[in-house]
Amino acid sequence: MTPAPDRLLAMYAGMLRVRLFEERVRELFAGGRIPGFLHTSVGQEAVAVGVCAALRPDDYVLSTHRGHGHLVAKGGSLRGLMAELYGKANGICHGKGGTMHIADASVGYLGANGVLAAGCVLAPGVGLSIKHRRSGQVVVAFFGDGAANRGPFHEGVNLAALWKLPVIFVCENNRWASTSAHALSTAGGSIAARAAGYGIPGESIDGNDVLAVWDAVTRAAARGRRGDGPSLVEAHTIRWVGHFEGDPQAYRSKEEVAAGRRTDPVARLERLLRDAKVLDDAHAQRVRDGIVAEIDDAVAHAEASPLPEPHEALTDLFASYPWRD
Amino acid sequence: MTPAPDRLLAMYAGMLRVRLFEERVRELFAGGRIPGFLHTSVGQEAVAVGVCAALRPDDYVLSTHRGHGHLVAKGGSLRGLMAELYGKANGICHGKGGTMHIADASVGYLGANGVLAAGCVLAPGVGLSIKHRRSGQVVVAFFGDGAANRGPFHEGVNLAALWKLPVIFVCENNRWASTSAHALSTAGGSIAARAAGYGIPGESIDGNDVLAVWDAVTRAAARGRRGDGPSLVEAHTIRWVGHFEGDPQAYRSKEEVAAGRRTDPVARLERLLRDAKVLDDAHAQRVRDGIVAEIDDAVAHAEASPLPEPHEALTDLFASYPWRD
Amino acid sequence: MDFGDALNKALREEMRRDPRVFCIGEDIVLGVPFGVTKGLCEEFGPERVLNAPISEAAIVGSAMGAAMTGLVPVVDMHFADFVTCAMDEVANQIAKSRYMFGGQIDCPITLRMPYGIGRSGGGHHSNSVEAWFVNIPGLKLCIPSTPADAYGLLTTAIRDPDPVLVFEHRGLYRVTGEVGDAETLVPLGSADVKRPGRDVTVIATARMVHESLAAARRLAEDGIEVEVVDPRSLVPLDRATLADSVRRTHRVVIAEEGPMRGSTGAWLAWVIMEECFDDLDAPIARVAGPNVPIPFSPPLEAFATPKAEDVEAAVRQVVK
Amino acid sequence: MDFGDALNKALREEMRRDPRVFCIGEDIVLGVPFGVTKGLCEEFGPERVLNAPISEAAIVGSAMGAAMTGLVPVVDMHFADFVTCAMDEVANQIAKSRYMFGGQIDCPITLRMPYGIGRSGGGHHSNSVEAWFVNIPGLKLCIPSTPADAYGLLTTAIRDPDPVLVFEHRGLYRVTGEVGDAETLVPLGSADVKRPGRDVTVIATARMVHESLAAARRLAEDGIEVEVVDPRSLVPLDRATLADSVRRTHRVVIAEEGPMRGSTGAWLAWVIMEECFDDLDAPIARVAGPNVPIPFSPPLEAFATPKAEDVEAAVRQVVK
Ligand SMILES: Cc1ncc(C[n+]2csc(CCOP(=O)(O)OP(=O)(O)O)c2C)c(N)n1
Ligand SMILES: Cc1ncc(C[n+]2csc(CCOP(=O)(O)OP(=O)(O)O)c2C)c(N)n1
Ligand SMILES: [Mg+2]
Ligand SMILES: [Mg+2]
Repeated sequence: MTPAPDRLLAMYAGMLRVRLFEERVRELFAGGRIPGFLHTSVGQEAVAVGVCAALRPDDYVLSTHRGHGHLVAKGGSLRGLMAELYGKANGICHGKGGTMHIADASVGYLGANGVLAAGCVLAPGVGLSIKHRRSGQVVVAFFGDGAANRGPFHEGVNLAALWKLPVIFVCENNRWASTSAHALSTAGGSIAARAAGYGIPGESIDGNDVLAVWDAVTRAAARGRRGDGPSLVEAHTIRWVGHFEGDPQAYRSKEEVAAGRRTDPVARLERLLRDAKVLDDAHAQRVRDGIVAEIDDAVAHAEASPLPEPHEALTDLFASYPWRD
Repeated sequence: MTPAPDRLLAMYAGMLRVRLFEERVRELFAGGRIPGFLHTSVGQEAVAVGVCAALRPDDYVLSTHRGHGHLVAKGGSLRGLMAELYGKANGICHGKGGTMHIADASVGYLGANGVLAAGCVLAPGVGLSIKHRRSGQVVVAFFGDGAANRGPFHEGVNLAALWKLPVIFVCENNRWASTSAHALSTAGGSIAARAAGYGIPGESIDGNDVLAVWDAVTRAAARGRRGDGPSLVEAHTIRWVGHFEGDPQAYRSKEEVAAGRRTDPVARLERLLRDAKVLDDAHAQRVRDGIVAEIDDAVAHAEASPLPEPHEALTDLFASYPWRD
Repeated sequence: MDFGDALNKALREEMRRDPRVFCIGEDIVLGVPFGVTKGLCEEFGPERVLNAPISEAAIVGSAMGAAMTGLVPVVDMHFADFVTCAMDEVANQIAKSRYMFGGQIDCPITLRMPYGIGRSGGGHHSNSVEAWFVNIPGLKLCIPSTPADAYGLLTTAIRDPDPVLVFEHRGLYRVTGEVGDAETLVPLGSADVKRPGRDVTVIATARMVHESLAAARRLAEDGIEVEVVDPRSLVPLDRATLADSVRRTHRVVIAEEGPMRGSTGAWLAWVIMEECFDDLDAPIARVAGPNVPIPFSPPLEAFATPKAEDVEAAVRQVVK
Repeated sequence: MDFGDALNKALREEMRRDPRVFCIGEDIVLGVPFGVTKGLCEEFGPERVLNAPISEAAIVGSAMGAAMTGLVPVVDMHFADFVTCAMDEVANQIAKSRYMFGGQIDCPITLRMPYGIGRSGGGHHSNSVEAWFVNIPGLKLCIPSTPADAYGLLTTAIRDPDPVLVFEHRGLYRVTGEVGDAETLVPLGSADVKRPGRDVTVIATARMVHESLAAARRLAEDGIEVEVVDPRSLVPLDRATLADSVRRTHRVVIAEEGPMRGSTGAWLAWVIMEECFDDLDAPIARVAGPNVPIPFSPPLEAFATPKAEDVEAAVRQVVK
């Protein structure tokens, strides 16, 4: 199945938005404007966008330490996100979360996570509440190839499969977990293959092909909404940049990244759209200009926003507040 | 492959020893002689004995909350074990461990465990030390069908497979985890099938057939000693008794247990031995009498032994001792 | 009504009152091993009384996922000892999410934590771990000693919009007492004077409340009047009631079951120091377990179990 | 030599001395993120410097399996925050096995715990969790503040036949100082007076030792002489050195980075009360973090970070 041209264009714009956003964030970090331990998703845009394009606006996403792209793709406000990355008072989390712990409930983005694979066990519970409300939603749990080796992956997949919960486990396999190669972390080599042990579909796909991602997740979402239970999608992709900003990347060759760049998911869809005459130079420029303007606006907003007052560190802990302790 | 008659006889005696030991323990518990939360392995003898018969004396075993049978089968002293179950000062753990936390280092029995699946992550480390010492040993990690749903199963199997460690993961699938049926806990239904996801052999066997267990573990041990890595063996068996002593077993039918008893692994091997003329009435009686005498001796020893002095609660915590804290 | 039944009553009433409330845990349909959840599945069905596989991380984690999206889970930890198997979910996820997310998402979870020494449970089924959670910002924590408090606190915990851990001493499940018919809630942060007395304040939790009351009865025979104060919730803590008592008695004993070192008792001693340093006529005395795991054998286990006579001895020391 | 290099030196020397010693953890071959294990793989090979998958339970658990059967593992927890993912292995397995097994099996494990606030790490990469482990019998725990202590304590920890947790504040890795050439071990249970003074005793750990020294310098200008005592190991604790100082100064401030409630500082306050109640001329003051997770934004993070000025204010309060 191929989506209609306008949806393809939306995916193209979506990937470009993630790409340009992350590149701007990298610059801002390098320029000392953004604090924290920063992990960006440059090169992995097709996964974030392919997944979110296959979801309804009210579907949920549980994200990772490398989560900006997921939030941008899910439709989160760039202003809220950028201000949060800056640690500003009007960031979406009032500056308390930052890059690794951001959430945007308004678009169903239930949180980045500084603990790997944490989302894998939260997801079945989101599935339970979806079932309870009979809302027909689904929830996506993103996790990396490295994170797949943690216990919560096993417990979460088993529980979701057992109770036929509407969960889509999406592994972003970018071949590396920080300095550790996928092949040296994952016995058997395939994460998708582990699905069989739980009696659920497990698919290994080209995560640099946004249509392949969209297709797999569309089917997984339909399955979830039908009440047939979870799916596991392993999307192979490449992280173009360091594990974190500042990573000297001594563990991998320059050629690997160069090869990765040749599979650029944004350029790939752009070629397809141009070949199909859906996109031309002028149109592409308009799309890009629009996105750049959005990002400029988000940056200007973040720059202009105040930092939180120090004592605001004491708010937001509990819903029933205040009390002395 | 079938073992020689003397080995078959040893397995027969081994299973009978476990059976009679556990039945005596149940009586003693009912009579108030043994304290604690007691889980016995009546009906599951073929797994303990089949596994241990395939091991060398210096191989290691990591056990579970239902571990008496494993220790008896591994050759642990009945006196030390029984005195420990009584909580006596000369129990193998000086009364500190008891039924769920007993160990006997002298026979490589590295501990029962009150935490389910805990052994699954200890095992790879034992494998590491075996590899370091080039000793050619293997280590068995026992765990139940219920425990297989915990994260450490996943992490331990992955690590052992990745590093080709000499570990044998033995799942005692007795269909129940306390009140919870296997089918309602384990997505996909098969624990053995999960091995494929890690690229290691996973075998589902009749755990009431001591020879099938022996055979599977003999092959797994050979594989481990060769340096080819771990194996997973799922042994299907039946727990004849309650989950713990005192369990009213409201969750299962009397017929299920009755059917289980018809697959009695001890009677089954006895029949085979009798058919092969390796065992006759007189011989069988001698074997039984010998075991009963051993158990009587262990009970007499335990009964006669002193309880620990209360303040001995303060010893054994650290190797470098004492210090005020 | 016994303590276990009081908890069952709280669960049943809250599940009737609010369809979002559900229970999840191991063996809870039959209510094994302590009977607290017995009969709930018959009334509310298996969709609201979820027997989970042995997957503590997924049980606690999925409770959080459900809580973040509109449900109100009550988790049965089976034994509090096994919270170790879901420690990240409690300490890093449940405790922190509302704060890190700037208050966007509530996390109304109740974690029922059956804990404590008894009947030779041994090293993996006997521990007092509440001190760890007192040290984790973002969690509320209560610890009832009577059926009425068990009922009142569990009800409050379930209705609270934040995560609350309820420590239920497993030696108390069969203790009986009055439980009001109407909703007799016990708010978090309200200590209770279980026995008034003018000479010494004994601050005690859970089982140690009963041991302290027994000690108080014996001491009364010698004319020593002990006031037994039960904080009932540790987070938030009712400092005012504790301090008020100490300002009257000027002498303090703190009694808990967990190990002496780095425990809640040590922290409560600090709180008393902070509130009432100048009111103290004698050093605070503490009753707690020795710094060892809980041993199996009855005489060893008894040695590791703080009892009425330990409280009595401590009181005699502070009034000397 | 800096703190990180001192730790590296200890690891290197112990691995040379004892072929049973090995390191295990995530990304330790390249020594990411703090560089402590850098270069070890080049010298000792990948069989003794094990880059593990992201499997904290299996990393810590397998360290224990190896320790039980003859090896001497040193685990790199990456960030102490993630010990939550191996909590059962630490709290129920490593801490308890020797005791439960009646002393049959030793467990010589070192857990290196990089911890602490800094550089907007946020809620999952900044926590002080040492209080939990002080409360778990069966674990030893040390917490160096200088390169020399880091070297001396880590060496001692590796040689110790019991499990030892070494809390390494990640803000200290680039702090420099003298490290003896020969083996200058620091025994567990020996506190160190980092600065002598007659007026107030400040008991501080890790980064707070440096903050306290800075405060002491400022206070000296006003004629207030602060004695800074670093316990260096929390279990065992050198009560004698702490008490000795307090008996001279009669005034105490306890400074730590973790949250105020139920922390090691609260427990240390209790210890001082127990040892020196009658020597105290003023209530003990405490400096610690507020009871919230660690926020991301720099001004919020700074607010949550106890600093020299907080120590200074606390000292001024107790000398008032
Ligand atoms: C439980 C846990 N362990 C370790 C870390 C430290 N850490 C952060 S990212 C990372 C690598 C993650 O690899 P992967 O899951 O493949 O995701 P990627 O970074 O490649 O997107 C590690 C080890 C962590 N955050 N959480
Ligand atoms: C981590 C953990 N969770 C829960 C328990 C409580 N518990 C003890 S035995 C048991 C059932 C175990 O089932 P299984 O693994 O199949 O072993 P079996 O009892 O059938 O031998 C449970 C839930 C425990 N001991 N440890
Ligand atoms: Mg990766
Ligand atoms: Mg079972």
